[in-house]
Amino acid sequence: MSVDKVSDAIASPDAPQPFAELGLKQDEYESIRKILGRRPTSSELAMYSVMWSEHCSYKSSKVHLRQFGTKVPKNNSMLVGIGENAGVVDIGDGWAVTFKVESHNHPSYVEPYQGAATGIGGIVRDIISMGARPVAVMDPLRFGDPENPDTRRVLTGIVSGIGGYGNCLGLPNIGGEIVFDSSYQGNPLVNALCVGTMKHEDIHLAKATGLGNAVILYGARTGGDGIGGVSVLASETFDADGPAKRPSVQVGDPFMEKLLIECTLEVLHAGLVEGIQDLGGAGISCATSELASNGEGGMHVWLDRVLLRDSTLSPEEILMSESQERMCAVVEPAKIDAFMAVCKKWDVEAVVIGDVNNSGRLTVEWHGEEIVNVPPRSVAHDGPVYERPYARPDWMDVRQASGPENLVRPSNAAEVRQTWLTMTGTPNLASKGWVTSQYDRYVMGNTVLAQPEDSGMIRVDEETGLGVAVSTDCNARFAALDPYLGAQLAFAESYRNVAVSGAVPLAVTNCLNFGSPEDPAVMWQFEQAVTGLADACLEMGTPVTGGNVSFYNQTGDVAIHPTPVIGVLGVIDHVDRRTPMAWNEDGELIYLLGTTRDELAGSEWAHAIHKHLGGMPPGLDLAAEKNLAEILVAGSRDGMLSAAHDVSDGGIAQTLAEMAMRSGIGARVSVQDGIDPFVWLWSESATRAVVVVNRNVEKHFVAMCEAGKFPITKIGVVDSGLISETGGSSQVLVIDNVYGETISLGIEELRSISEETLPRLFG
Amino acid sequence: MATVVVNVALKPEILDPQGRAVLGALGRLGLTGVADVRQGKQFVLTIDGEVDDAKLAQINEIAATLLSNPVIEDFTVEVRP
Amino acid sequence: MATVVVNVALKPEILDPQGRAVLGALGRLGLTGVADVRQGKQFVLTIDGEVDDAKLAQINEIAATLLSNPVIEDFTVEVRP
Amino acid sequence: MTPRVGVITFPGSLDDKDAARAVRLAGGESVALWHADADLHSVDAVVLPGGFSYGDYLRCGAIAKFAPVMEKLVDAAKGGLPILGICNGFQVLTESHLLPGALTRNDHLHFICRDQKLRIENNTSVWTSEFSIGDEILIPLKNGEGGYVADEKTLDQLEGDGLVIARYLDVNPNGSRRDIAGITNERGNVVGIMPHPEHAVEKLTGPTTDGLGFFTSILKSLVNDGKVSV
Ligand SMILES: Nc1ncnc2c1ncn2[C@@H]1O[C@H](COP(=O)(O)OP(=O)(O)O)[C@@H](O)[C@H]1O
Ligand SMILES: [Mg+2]
Repeated sequence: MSVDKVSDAIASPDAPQPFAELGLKQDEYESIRKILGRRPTSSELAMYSVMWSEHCSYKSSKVHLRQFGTKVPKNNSMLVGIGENAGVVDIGDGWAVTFKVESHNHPSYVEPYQGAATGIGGIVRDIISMGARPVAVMDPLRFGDPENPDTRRVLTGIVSGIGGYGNCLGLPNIGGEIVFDSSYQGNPLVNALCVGTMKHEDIHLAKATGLGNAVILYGARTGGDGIGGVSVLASETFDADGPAKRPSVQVGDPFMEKLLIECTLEVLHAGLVEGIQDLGGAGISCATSELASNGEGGMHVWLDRVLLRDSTLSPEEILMSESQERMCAVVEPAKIDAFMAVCKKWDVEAVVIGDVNNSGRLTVEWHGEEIVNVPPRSVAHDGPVYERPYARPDWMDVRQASGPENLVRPSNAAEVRQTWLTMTGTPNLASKGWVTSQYDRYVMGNTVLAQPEDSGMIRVDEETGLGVAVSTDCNARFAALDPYLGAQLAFAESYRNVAVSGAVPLAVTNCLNFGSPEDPAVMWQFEQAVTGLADACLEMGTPVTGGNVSFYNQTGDVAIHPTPVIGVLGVIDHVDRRTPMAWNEDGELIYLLGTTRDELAGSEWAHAIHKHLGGMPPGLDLAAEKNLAEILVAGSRDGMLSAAHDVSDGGIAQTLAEMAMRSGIGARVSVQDGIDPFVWLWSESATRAVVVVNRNVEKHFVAMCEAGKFPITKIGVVDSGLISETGGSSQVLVIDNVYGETISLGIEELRSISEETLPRLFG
Repeated sequence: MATVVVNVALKPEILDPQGRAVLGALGRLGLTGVADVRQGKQFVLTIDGEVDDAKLAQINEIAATLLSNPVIEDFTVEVRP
Repeated sequence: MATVVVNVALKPEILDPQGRAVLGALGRLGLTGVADVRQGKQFVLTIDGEVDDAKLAQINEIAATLLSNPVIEDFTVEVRP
Repeated sequence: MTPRVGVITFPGSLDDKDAARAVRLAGGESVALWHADADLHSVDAVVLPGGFSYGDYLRCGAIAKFAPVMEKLVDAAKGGLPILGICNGFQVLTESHLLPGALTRNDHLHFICRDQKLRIENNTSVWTSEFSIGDEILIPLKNGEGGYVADEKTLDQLEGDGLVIARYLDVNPNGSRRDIAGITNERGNVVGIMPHPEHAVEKLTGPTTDGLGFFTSILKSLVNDGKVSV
């Protein structure tokens, strides 16, 4: 088969082209013809089709995501913002941190192990390409009904894939989420977050500058796997009866990625690199066009020099291949030898595939013939932009009107106790230890907090103790009830989780998982969620530094719950003063910060006990949220808090149970007066935390809260000497004032209920 | 008693990091002229009684769903009497 | 071009947790009468040119030292023309 | 002169920095050794760190044993050089036949990361001399192929000669025969252990500081041997 050259395209302007099969719309194809002044060659068509896919071009989301750029809070810490591979923030002492979350949802349904593994691989390369050393990963996950047999296939594969790749790379897994909801049955969510650290001077950008500089492709060889993979995959919906199309999935090689990390950091630190870009979705098409588009000149590529795993690949396939573990660097000619020597040391293959010129064009040559000649911006940055119609669907009225008020609630002490035991074992609230024990959290020796703590915390500088904390959160049921508020609540929870650990929230990343943007109802959810998040970030002073959009998460025409996963990064000047979640010793006092209202719509209780979803999500007062965070950080800074844990899924009952199980020591707590005990225990009102203080700082702490006009209530005391009324277990959580009675829960009993669920389902 | 051997191998177009690692090691150990190494899995099933057509069909089905993932792997089933 | 297949299996006396897990799953999938399952590895080497005795000896040596661990595993080598 | 403890980095080693940190915290000097460099740079002891050398795709430690530095190390071991293999390092030591037995896939088939209780069973090796027999320690364990196996005769011999240096307590996390977590050779200079003492050297990042004992043991042993002084 002969190659379609630029000269052929000029000579045969009317040759039919399979643009629709490649996912391009008629008008998109026409605009490519207009840009080029001729029909594209087949290689050009391949490039445009992958780069203009939803996944790479953000064509449906762009108009809304602009809000993150227009509503930027005053915040001096942002060094690199949206648009680069990942945002970078200043954390002081010359240190910078980059973090980003990305989705790998569709591939993970088709091939759970490899889909999830390559999800980790992809996000890690984004972080390296900024010049940072990756230091931790997190994995927010969503699965379907835990009792559905397919969930077992999906979950066990995804979890082993994340562990298999991350453990082998040597990155501690410091947190994540595991949520079950049948809306994810045919469409699990695998979001992967990576954090990297670097000195300011090490920040690198994806930019091809410097006339005559070489473009070097290094890492794994290019193969035929994943052709059209991520981008086409991520843009297509699965049929209701399962994955009818089974496009080829990429296989990850974490060992190669580990070599790539070490090799890349070594060439960067040796000053051998002018610009750098990872290869993810859209492979060489993406890397070359983005590098060229961000630079000021042009680029020429000799495509036949690319090292191949399969010699039969056509140039179109090479351009589109999404083979993993590859990177692209722009290097001055005088430094090529030194660059190659570092690659050799790490056993990484590298080859010069192109150079930077001043043509203003991206040209690609194949055995002496020109097969691509395009303006790089038109491929990389000036793709189509859609103003897709959006409208609040009518069913929102019904949904919001059918609140949880009429659901049967426990109304006496015995029922409360039984509800407590049931709730402790629901798949969403149960211990995630069975999963997280498959992840290495110790490697690198800088993990200060990891699961099941509220946020993961990493020591950045061993000398000074400077560190960062990260949390990811999203209650998608809230977003389903009100996407604007739901996104804000997700952000608030993540923000709070960072503050609870003693760190100052600094910056935000997000992974916006939604259904089809072609559905106006989904588009409305998306628009609302983005607006909600942008407004909240503006008010709280934490900029969005990057993120990812994943559309088409639906089975047939049923979309997943809108799931805007929000990651917040915070900084802590000395990790020694981190606040752990569990109380320590007898006599410590337990306080509740915040106000509990009858807010059970979208709660875990409504979901788990009644399979109910309706009403309005909890209200949110962002000023109060900020106030709470300041109290939590000040409490840590002044050494007043021995523990703190936020209140979210499962309410105060779950928070207390988690603290007790983590600590192993009993406590006596009393339900607040003036509120229904059931509501107090299981409502999911926002902006609350349970904190533990020592008697000697009690006055001081309470005074601080009162001065800040933040509601604080003493609710209990840590006590290892309590005795269960039912005998048995040695350490107990005793709850007074439950409809006039006292209940007690053995901590061992709670623990065994909590720890039994996941192994029973998936072990 | 019969023995059924199911061999599962990555499809030829799929990257095989394990085979690649072995290939690299072979070179270092001085075995030259090896063009490629692929690493697969072998399941040896010991079956009570005879393997009739129905049983074989069942084993083929299991090889296609449990023992391999058709998205990335091929398999063969062989009955050894 | 010749193909050499090296099969590596755990020695019979060594516990094979992977085989055991497959055995359990087979039962759940309704395949009855399976007495045992053992999971091994299969290496398929593509060799340029011919495999003469010297080369075969070298491959046997590599199978014994690199591809298998004699403490826990047995292997077989088979040349396919 | 401070004792110099080498830490070998193979491609895919992950806990090399941690091992070096542990050496430093115990008061030694850590020296980075490179797999491709057939030179031990006259260090006084060597740590083979955890990780996935060469991806561990074939068998854990199987490819690493052919690294140029290993040939030197095997000779040095026979000459009495103290060597500690942690996790993947332990696997490299068994693959290299410096220690008997083998490490196999965990019986539950999962990678497992947990805080593991151990009982110290031998304090005559140079890496455990600071412990007392019967000490119970808590250090991280993280592996996918940590099940220690050997034939009955070898196991009996290990027991009979007191060469088991640590045993799992409460939970056997991977199906290891006779709950073996670590062993030593007869001379007591080569020790392999599956759990990670180097991850338990700082209160801030580890469950305890119980792991330090391995590193203080070797430094003390070196000083007592007159190999180095402090
Ligand atoms: N997939 C996962 N990977 C790693 N850690 C996880 C994962 N899922 C949950 N966790 C951890 O388990 C703990 C409890 O999770 P969750 O209840 O969602 O926390 P929170 O409500 O505080 O955000 C957290 O420390 C979280 O990071
Ligand atoms: Mg929390």
